[in-house]
Amino acid sequence: MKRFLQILLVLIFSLSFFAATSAAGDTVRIGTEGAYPPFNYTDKDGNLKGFDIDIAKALCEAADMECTFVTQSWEGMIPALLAKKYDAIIASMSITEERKKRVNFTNKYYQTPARFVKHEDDDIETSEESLKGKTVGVQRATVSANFINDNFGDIMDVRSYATQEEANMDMTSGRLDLLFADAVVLQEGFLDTEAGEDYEFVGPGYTDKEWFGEGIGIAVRKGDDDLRKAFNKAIKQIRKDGTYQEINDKYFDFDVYGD
Amino acid sequence: MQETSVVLITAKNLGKVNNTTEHEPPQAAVRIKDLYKYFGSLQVLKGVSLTAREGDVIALIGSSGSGKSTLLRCINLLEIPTSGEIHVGEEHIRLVNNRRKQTVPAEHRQVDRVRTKLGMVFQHFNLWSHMTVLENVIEAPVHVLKKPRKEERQKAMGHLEKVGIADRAHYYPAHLSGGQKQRAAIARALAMEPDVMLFDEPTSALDPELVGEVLRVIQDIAKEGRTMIMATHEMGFAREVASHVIFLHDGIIEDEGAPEYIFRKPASERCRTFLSRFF
Amino acid sequence: MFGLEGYGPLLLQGARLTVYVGVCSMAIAIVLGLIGMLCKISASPVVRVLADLYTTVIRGIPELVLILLVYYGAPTLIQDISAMFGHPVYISLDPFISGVLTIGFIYGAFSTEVFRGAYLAVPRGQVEAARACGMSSALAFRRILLPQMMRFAIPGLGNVWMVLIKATALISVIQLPELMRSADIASRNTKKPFTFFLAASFIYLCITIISNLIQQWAEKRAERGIRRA
Amino acid sequence: MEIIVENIPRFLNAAWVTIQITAISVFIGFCMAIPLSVIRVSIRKIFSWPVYAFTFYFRGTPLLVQIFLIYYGSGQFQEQLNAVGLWYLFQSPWFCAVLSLTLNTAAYSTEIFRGGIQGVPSGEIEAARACGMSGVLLYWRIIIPRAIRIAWPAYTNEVIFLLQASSLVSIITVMDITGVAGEIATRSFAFYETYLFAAGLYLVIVYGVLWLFRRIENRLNAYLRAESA
Repeated sequence: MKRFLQILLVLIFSLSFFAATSAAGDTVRIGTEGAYPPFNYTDKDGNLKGFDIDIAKALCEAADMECTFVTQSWEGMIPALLAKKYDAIIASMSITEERKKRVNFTNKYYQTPARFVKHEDDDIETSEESLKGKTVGVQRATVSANFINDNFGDIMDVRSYATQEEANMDMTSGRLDLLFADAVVLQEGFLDTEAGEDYEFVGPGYTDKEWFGEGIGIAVRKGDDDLRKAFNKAIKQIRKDGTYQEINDKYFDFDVYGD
Repeated sequence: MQETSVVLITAKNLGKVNNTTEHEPPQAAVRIKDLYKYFGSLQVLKGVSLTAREGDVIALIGSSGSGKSTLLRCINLLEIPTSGEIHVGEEHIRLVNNRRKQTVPAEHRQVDRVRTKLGMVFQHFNLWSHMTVLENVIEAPVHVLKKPRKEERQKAMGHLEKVGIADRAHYYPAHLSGGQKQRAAIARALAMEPDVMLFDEPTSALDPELVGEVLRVIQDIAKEGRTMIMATHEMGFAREVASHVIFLHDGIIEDEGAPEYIFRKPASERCRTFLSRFF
Repeated sequence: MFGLEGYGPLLLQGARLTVYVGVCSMAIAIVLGLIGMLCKISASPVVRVLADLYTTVIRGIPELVLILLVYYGAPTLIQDISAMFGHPVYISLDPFISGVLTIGFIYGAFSTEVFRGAYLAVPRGQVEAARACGMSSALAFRRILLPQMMRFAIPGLGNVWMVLIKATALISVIQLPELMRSADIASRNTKKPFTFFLAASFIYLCITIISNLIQQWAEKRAERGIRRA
Repeated sequence: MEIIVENIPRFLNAAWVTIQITAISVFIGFCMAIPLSVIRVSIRKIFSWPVYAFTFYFRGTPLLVQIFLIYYGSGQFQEQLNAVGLWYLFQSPWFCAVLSLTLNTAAYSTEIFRGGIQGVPSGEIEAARACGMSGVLLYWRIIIPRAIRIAWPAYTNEVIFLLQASSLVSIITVMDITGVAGEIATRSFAFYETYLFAAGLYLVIVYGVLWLFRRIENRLNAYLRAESA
């Protein structure tokens, strides 16, 4: 019986270490979510697509690195990075103080404000009395969710979804009065689609540094400074040589980099 | 087979018969005619006829598998006979064939009504195990006959007194001995104030030392002049208490008559062989 | 079924992964169940208490919480503990491994009870007779007890499998592209959640029906074994 | 650790949501299961078949699929539901959660009570018939009370399962224990602390419910207890 236990323990540990070590190598593994259109999403063949993915590929090429992608649920993004499941996160992650305690970020590779979306027939303003009692959908563990919880959590009914797409789905089915998320995500992933054609932005774009940080960056483990520097250099390079513009134009008709 | 219309000449019944003849012939409480019962291809009853007049105590004897229980269970329609007639009191229980050619009662209400007039005591007691003895006794009067609970409780205590287990009224069946269980079951049957009591081998599931207490109770009830039909293996008891004895063999009434006749010099050879095992 | 706007193959792929995950978890559950049973009948009270703790605690916590705990919590826990000793160890569990381990671990507790029941159903004289022939306890377990136990355990294990295969749907919350997750992806992309979740539910139903048939067959086989013996 | 202490009020609120959702589903499910189980044992196939189909579907597919089917799936029929005025209900994740849990437990309980009904000793039913009981009266006074007592241990298990399964409603934004734990964990990165605390909370509730149901069982089974008089 003791032997049984030993075998089992060895089995469990070998499995977990196998998981940890199998992917280690010279290639750079990039973690992304794959459920955040248009920045990253999965098509019907299971392939990853989107702005983040194209940017990641361009960066890898510019930095002359071999890259592979690993998908990961949003909530586990940072823990999995720390656990060396991949080496960098390119998944539209905002650079925030909270996250900086755990990981390091590159410079931003784009920056967009967060905004509310409402149905065009609804008469909602972003004043406190107008928002009172309304339901708003956000994606769990995002800067937008933190912002809403901290600023409107006591007057609004906040519903947290695992993915932005589920929140969008519930908006069209009428369960939500408002959505709150990154403006581009809402524009491309919702308002520009058939499902979102009766909806519109309302109120200003929010960019408070306290919640939204300095834009969207690439997260790497603390100590991986070489990788961070390589990415920073690559971002500069693709900005300069027009690759960034090319990708930008493929997805957006405005400059997503911000100022 | 002939119908039982024999005058019953036991000392006990003598007075009664004389009594009733002064007015009109005693009413048939239960009358059965040409009863057949098949279980699939197995023929259990092959044309049985029987009449129980008011006050009769009929004992059904015969070896296991002779059809005693089935006959008894046909009377209150726990088994549906394949063919034949059943009269209980004034009522003729109507049977019809359904689409699958099975015999079924024409009217279920009638069956329920008739059953309230027939008190049944089972071999295995069949007390409702989730109710106390008292609850068992008042259950049917209160919920079937819609009688007031309070009155029934008092009456039930009377019945339990009679069967000698009033002190066990608030026990659950699981805590009673076999004899006490069967006496409780008898009280339950009495509570319906039935016209006829049916006993399906009431003592054969009991330990020998418990048989006596149950038989005494049944005997007391018989003395009250209640109509009873009882399948039994207790020959001494049948001889002493019954007014009429029917010997069943292989689904047929082989012999019948007053206990003196059956137990002294039965015409049927089979009956004699059967009885020789007991005496 | 296959006209699901091109997502049919994705669903079927998911179904394959579901069955694969189910079989792997079941294997772990059976091994853990046997170990758990041996612990429960062990002579050492400490071992017995540990085994009791395993079954009572695991059966009292929702599967979803355990899956989240293992997937998100275990790596950070190990990190923090190892950091206390000065050498932070980073491990990562991919959804497949942590899902299979968690489900296997949970249903190991249920199998333990199944095996314990089966153990109690085998007459004591059987093992005594084996020991009387000079068999070691390990040998008697392997040759006498285990084969007889399996007969009693099959129906119970069948039930564990039925619950387990449905529980694998929970692994979708940690992004393993099994059937449920595939249906989720398809329904989001097409905005037809009802269609795809209904389709997925019918695939689960098929798996259930087939499992049922296999269980009946296995039980019959086990019965036949008895008669032959 | 401070994170847990800070959030204890939120956790207690969430525990109340978990208990509330489970209790309501168990209650309605029980009320549905009793008549359904009676229909299920009906000889007439026209009546028993739909019930069988219902229990087969809800027992054969994962609860997660059922929840998604009802919550996201209903969105696909928003207009039709709106037309009959039901959308108001389906709009609420709380309602969808309770609806799916109710249907799920009703299906499992129906089969459990069916087993109970079939386990009522035939002699007791005969005795009732011999007293002239039939139909509703026979079921209401004799068969169902007995069947519930027979099925109670199995039913207790079902309630415990449902309590744990209620953790799935967190996936459709209901803030039960698992939902709150998820939110606190992802924001603070204190994964194992929060999930372990949530697991502990479930353990307490599960064994509390178990204790309650054992007491009810003792009450119901008074007729089997040794007499202390």
